[in-house]
Amino acid sequence: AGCDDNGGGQTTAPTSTVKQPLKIGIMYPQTGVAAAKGQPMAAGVLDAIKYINEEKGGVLGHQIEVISRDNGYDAAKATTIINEFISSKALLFTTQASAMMSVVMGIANEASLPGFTVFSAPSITQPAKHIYAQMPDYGDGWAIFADYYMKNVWKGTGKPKMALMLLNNSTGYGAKDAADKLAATMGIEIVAVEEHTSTTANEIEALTRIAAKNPDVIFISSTPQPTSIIVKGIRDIQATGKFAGLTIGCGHASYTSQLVDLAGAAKVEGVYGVFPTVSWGENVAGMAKMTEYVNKYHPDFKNNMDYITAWAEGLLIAKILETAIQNTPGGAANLTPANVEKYGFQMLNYDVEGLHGPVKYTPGDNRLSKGMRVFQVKSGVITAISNWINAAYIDYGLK
Amino acid sequence: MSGGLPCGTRNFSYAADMAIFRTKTHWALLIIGLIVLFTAPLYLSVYWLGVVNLIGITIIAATGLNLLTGYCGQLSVGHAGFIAVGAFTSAVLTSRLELPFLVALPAAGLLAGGIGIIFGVASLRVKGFYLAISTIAAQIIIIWVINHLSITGGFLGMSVPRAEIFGITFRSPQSLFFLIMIAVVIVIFFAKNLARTRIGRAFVAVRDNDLAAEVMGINLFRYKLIAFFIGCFLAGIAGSLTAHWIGFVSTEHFSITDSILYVGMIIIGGAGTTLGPILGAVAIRLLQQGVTYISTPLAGIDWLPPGFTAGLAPFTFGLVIVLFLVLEPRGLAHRWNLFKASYRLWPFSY
Amino acid sequence: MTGPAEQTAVETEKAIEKPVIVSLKNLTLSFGGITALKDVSVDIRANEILAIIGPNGAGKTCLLNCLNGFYKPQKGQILFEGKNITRIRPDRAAQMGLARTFQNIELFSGLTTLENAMAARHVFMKQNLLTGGIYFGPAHVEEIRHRRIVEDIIDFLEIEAVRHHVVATLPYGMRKRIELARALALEPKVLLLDEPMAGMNTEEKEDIARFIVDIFEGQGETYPDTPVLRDGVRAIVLIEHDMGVVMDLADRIVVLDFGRKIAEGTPEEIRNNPQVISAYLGESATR
Amino acid sequence: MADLMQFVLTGITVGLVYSLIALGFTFIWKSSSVANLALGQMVLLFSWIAYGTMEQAGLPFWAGLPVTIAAAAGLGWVLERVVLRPLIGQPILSLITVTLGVAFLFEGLVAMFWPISTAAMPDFIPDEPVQILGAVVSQEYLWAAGIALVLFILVSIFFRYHKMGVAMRATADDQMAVWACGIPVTKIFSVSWMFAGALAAIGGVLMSSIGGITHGLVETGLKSFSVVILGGLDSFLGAIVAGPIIGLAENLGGGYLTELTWSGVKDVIPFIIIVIVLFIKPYGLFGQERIERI
Amino acid sequence: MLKLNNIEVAYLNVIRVLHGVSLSVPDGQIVTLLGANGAGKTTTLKAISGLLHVEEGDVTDGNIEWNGERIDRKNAEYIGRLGIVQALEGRRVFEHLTAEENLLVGAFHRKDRKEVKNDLEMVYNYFSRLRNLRNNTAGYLSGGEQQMVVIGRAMMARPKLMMLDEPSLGLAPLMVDEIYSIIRRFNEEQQTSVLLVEQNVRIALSIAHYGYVMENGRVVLDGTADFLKNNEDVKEFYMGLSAVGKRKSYRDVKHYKRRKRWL
Ligand SMILES: Nc1ncnc2c1ncn2[C@@H]1O[C@H](COP(=O)(O)OP(=O)(O)OP(=O)(O)O)[C@@H](O)[C@H]1O
Ligand SMILES: Nc1ncnc2c1ncn2[C@@H]1O[C@H](COP(=O)(O)OP(=O)(O)OP(=O)(O)O)[C@@H](O)[C@H]1O
Ligand SMILES: [Mg+2]
Ligand SMILES: [Mg+2]
Repeated sequence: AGCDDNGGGQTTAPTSTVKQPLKIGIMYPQTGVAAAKGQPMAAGVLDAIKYINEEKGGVLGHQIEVISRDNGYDAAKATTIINEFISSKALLFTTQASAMMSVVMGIANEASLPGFTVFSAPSITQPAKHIYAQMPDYGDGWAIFADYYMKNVWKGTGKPKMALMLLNNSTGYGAKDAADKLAATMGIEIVAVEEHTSTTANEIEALTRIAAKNPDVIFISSTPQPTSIIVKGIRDIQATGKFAGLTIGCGHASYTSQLVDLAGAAKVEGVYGVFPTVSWGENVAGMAKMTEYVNKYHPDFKNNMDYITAWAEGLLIAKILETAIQNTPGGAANLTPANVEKYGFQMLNYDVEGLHGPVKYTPGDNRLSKGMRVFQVKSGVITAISNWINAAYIDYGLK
Repeated sequence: MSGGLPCGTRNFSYAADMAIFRTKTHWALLIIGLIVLFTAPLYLSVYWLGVVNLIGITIIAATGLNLLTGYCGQLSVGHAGFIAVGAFTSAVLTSRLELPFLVALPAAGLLAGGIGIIFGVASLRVKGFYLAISTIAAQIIIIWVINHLSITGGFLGMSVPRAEIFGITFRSPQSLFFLIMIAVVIVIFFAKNLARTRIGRAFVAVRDNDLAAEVMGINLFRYKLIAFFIGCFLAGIAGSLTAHWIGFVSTEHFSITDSILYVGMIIIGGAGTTLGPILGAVAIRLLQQGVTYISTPLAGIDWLPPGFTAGLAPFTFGLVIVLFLVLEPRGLAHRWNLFKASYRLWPFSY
Repeated sequence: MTGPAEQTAVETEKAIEKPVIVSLKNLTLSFGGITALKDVSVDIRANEILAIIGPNGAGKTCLLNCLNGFYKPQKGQILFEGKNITRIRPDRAAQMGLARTFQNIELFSGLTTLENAMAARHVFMKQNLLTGGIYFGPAHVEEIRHRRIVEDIIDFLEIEAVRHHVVATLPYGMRKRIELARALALEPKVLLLDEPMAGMNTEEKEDIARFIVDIFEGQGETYPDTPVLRDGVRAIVLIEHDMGVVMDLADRIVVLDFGRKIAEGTPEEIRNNPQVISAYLGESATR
Repeated sequence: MADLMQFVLTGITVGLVYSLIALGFTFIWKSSSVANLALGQMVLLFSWIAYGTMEQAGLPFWAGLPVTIAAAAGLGWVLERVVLRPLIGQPILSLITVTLGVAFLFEGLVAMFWPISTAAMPDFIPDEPVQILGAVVSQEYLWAAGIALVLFILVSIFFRYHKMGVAMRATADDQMAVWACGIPVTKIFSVSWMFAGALAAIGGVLMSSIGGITHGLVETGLKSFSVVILGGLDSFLGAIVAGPIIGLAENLGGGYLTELTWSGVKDVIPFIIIVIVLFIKPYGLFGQERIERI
Repeated sequence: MLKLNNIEVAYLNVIRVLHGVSLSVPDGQIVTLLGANGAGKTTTLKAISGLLHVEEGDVTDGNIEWNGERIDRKNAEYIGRLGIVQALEGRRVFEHLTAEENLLVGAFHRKDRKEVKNDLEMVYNYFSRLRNLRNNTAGYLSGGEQQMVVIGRAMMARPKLMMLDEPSLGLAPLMVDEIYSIIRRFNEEQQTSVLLVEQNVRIALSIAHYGYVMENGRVVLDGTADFLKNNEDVKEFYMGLSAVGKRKSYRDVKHYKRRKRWL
């Protein structure tokens, strides 16, 4: 006989409401290699749920009961955690990134437990099963940038030549998959594909080879640190007269204020990038509450972009549960994972208080929000230069 | 390898002198131990069962590394790479070629062992820390190759079907528990016997004094390769079990840190003893659990710096390893033997 | 191993001329600039204890190292029972019947006395990964059979008391004996001893001397199941700096100096050879 | 041709940065035969300490650097005192593993005190790249390479001629015999860890002025292991020569082989080279061979 | 003047090795310590030099005095600076250093650079063979040459008391003579006291002024060298001489032993 509180996590204590609590599972890498991302995210989502439970009285009067576990970015741990979610009858679960979701989604799909991951790769939502993506993936990021570039930046004649600088994991290669699929039809010629590690210290060599191909645009799908190295490298080479008139675009994994810090404002000036959430301080409906909470509970994460995504995730969870209760025949009493998916996820229609692209389910497409905006660094500040652009569904033919 | 005999026990034949379990108490303890182990699903929660499964797989891999590093003295810091070979072999065979698990499991071991032999060839001339680095090279090269093969799913990894033997599908944590534990018992039995017979003695001879071993008729190269083969074979088996236990493989899960951790395990447990890798695997995995356990509630404490919990895991981890080694540099198994010795001599302790 | 028929053959050999078992011809060995051996020829004959003496650094150990393949001489030839073994691998040499002890103790320090000797039985065993790992069955039978022989050797060398002790912690003299046990476990045809008595007092030297003589002569039916003890070894090569031991035990002595052979002959001849006196013995030894 | 020049220049300068870190490894190895696997983490921690003194506490560079180096040396001293000294004379594997423990410990400290995980080092080297024969290299690399060479000369002289250096080499050979000469082995260990800490701090500051302070510094530590292996564990000359060789192999190999193989080949080439070189020269290019006598 | 008063030594707090050893080494004299393997000779030397602490051993009772100062609680470094050095048994050279560097390590504590140069010259004068080998890697020297390096290294410290542990081990007879004559010369010329541990009793007593015989951690016999040389027990058990003064043959030993065992 199992007992629930054995995995070493905390469960938020149910308050004195008579209505049964809604149990959900959340796993974040609060320790381990991805802790730097997992910590603000865990803070964000738990703060949002605290807000819902305490200030809004829960979801239609039901408290959300969170089983929050630290997966340490470790496959074995994630496996035990998903089994625990299933055996403790969670209604839905979420993870932070595709790596951990890939590990657990086989078991979750077998158990028909719906869930979503914040950052995702196409292999998670294609083919569509019980797993969803909160936001567009790295392929979508490329597609949105390419589309914007063709429409607004590219002024030359013929096909623009594009080079790809990819991180050697699913983040980097997500962009390549989309480019493989769409570049030809969009009228872009991919002239070079280069791979780097997350810890690279120098990419002059790859850039030198790219320079020989005279690209018009370079797309970097990576994280801030390598991206800063690459951008600095590009600037160095430009000093020799190569790379004249080059446009630089970045995927959303790297396009944060950290990039500006690391590379130096002068070097990233003019660099384009895409991003799926709003920034701190933007005038949207949800900003005030979120700012209040972050100041109160996690002032260190003020200005952290991952906190925003995760706060939005908390709102989204509440909305899914609310939608499910409203639409399930028999209401809350009949909530099962299957019903949450059928009546919660698939009937969802929500603007996430403006914090990121609006969410609406389209049959066969398990991405919840599909939009990103394009930004550019102007006088050292990352500035939005477009509205939400929705990425079309790209069929990668995965089975 | 003289086992622990209570005071006053004597052996009257070589066969009896060589047995592992020599007294009725030994046998009783063994049987009780096995019963406690195999009824674990009855009293352990799903979560802890998962932890036990993980410990089981870790023991298999650590036992392999112990044969290679602990017994034969060939320091390998690329063990996770060989585990990856096993995991991906099994994944590819069962999911792409749809071969049965019972074919994929040994095949995973054999391929990992085979690749182990290739890198083991380096050990012909290279020793000690030099060898350690060339095994790191092995890991890096292996992972790079797997990442760029299309059959393995590249950077995305691939999902793995459930293990199936004679129509039984191992899906639930409970059924996987039995699969893994049976493998663990077989592997420990095998390793113990290997260690106390011809090949094990040759391993230790190579470790303790390779020059003398060679002059005493032991073919160094052959035995180093055997050690690489068997060490990596067990890594492959552990990899295959991991793949079918998790249901998904990705190169991200086989990092240098893991390789390093395996070395840490056998040292903390006690290299060159059968018990060492078992104690080491249990200690390290439980420590990981413990750290997770305390860090989650600590994350709720607002006045701690936000990085506190993230740092706590590696910090505690490092601290424990350092303390272990400073206090017991020869490993837990050594401490256990001292304990046994005092029990054996009891009540005459001198 | 050796049947009764062969045993009588050994006996008759003793009676008549002593045939050559190992013959080293014109060996030259150098390391970079240092020439350790220069054109050295030595014959090792059946039924003799051959002593090799010479100043430090004369190349005595190098000679043994060449003999069992640890060093590869640049020039020259080594014949063992007629076969050319000049650049043989050390482990092959051991399998052919050349076992030795070492100048500085070279035991397998993590193994017990028993296991050290059993490790040397390795060459006679047939277990593989599978049978060894399964143990019950052929491996078990084999282990017991070899254990008997090793126990005989342990009994003979009077080291029963430390049978199960890990050798690293044992006293010096004891470890020297265990080295001897390990060499015997290889059932050598020719036993090579490199300074077996260095660092011992007279009493301990006497013990070792007794073992050497007993090994050489064979113990007959005291150890019927252990051929190497029953029949003895065919020849012993002894490197030693204690002239008392050398003069008493050796049948023949070869003297090396600066990598060259400077003399060869019976103890009596060597004792009075002026070249040997000036290069090696010094005045005090002749007193 | 211009490309070749670029690959060569980048290879050599980047390689010298690896050498810089590798010197710290060799220092410890030569004085105590301890393989310091915590090297990368030391570099990381000391970089953060530099960040703490210069960016967070606001010290100017000329004051911040000495403070950092002093702190690093102090930490090296503590490390030797608390962790390594109790293990003198224990099996070598235990010594290696304890440095692994230290590695985890340092990573934990970094995560606790600097949870931001990446940061930029304050600028103290001019930004403009330098052009040499049509190839371009940023000044940060030139500085790092130059300092690596200077440090190399200093430590080589120290070990060859200074009596402390000679005693350190003796200690690596036989601690017991050094004790018997009445030489304080413990002091030798303390001093060498303090030096190693200082070297790691200098390396860290230079490295992170190039690519920011990130976990990547740990990986560079890993790469410097391949440098010391290639050069020979106990040879400073080896470290200083092997670094550029690895750098060149990466850049030339990446430059001309990527088209023929898979991308990312640049990152495995050093390791392929190591395996091959070790096969031909098991003790690296300049390493001392083990004295094998029986 | 070194004095050991009734010292007891235990390793790891449990293994008692010395049970009350007393001896003294007067200034400028050569004193030899004889005894079977495992008698505790090396342990006695380590107790004096402070190396015992490194091996988890301790002087549990009694005391050691050097010119009236108690040194049994002091560490090896301090004792080394007092001028007491020990040459370990088994030719422990620093293998990867050259012969000359080995010698210089011996002079680590000395500040007088000029004098060190002179002493180097002195050592090369004693061991003329080393002069040519000064730049050779010590690990490749022959056994005798390594022994010279070890003794030379001890001399380089300009010790007041030099403790030598089995300097004749594994040396050729001629070399033994040579090294011993050098030890005697050094003792006479530099007035350095020498504490000498030996298995080769004949040669040790030939240069020593005084000797102690140890057995199982106790001193069982002591006296002047001449006294010991003529002692019947010493002759019989340590020099292998029979009552008549002639050496028994090692071949005969066998039968003698056998008989002894059956009786
Ligand atoms: N591996 C080696 N590399 C270089 N030189 C060596 C090597 N082995 C031996 N030598 C040299 O060869 C010579 C002969 O050495 P060897 O060990 O045979 O002497 P030995 O006669 O056994 O002397 P001892 O009585 O001192 O043992 C010595 O000068 C020694 O330095
Ligand atoms: N570090 C140690 N730990 C435990 N026991 C030890 C240690 N060192 C020596 N002994 C034991 O102390 C006893 C005396 O050893 P010691 O080395 O002093 O003898 P010795 O007279 O020098 O002998 P030898 O002639 O063999 O050198 C031996 O029984 C030995 O086993
Ligand atoms: Mg020799
Ligand atoms: Mg001694």
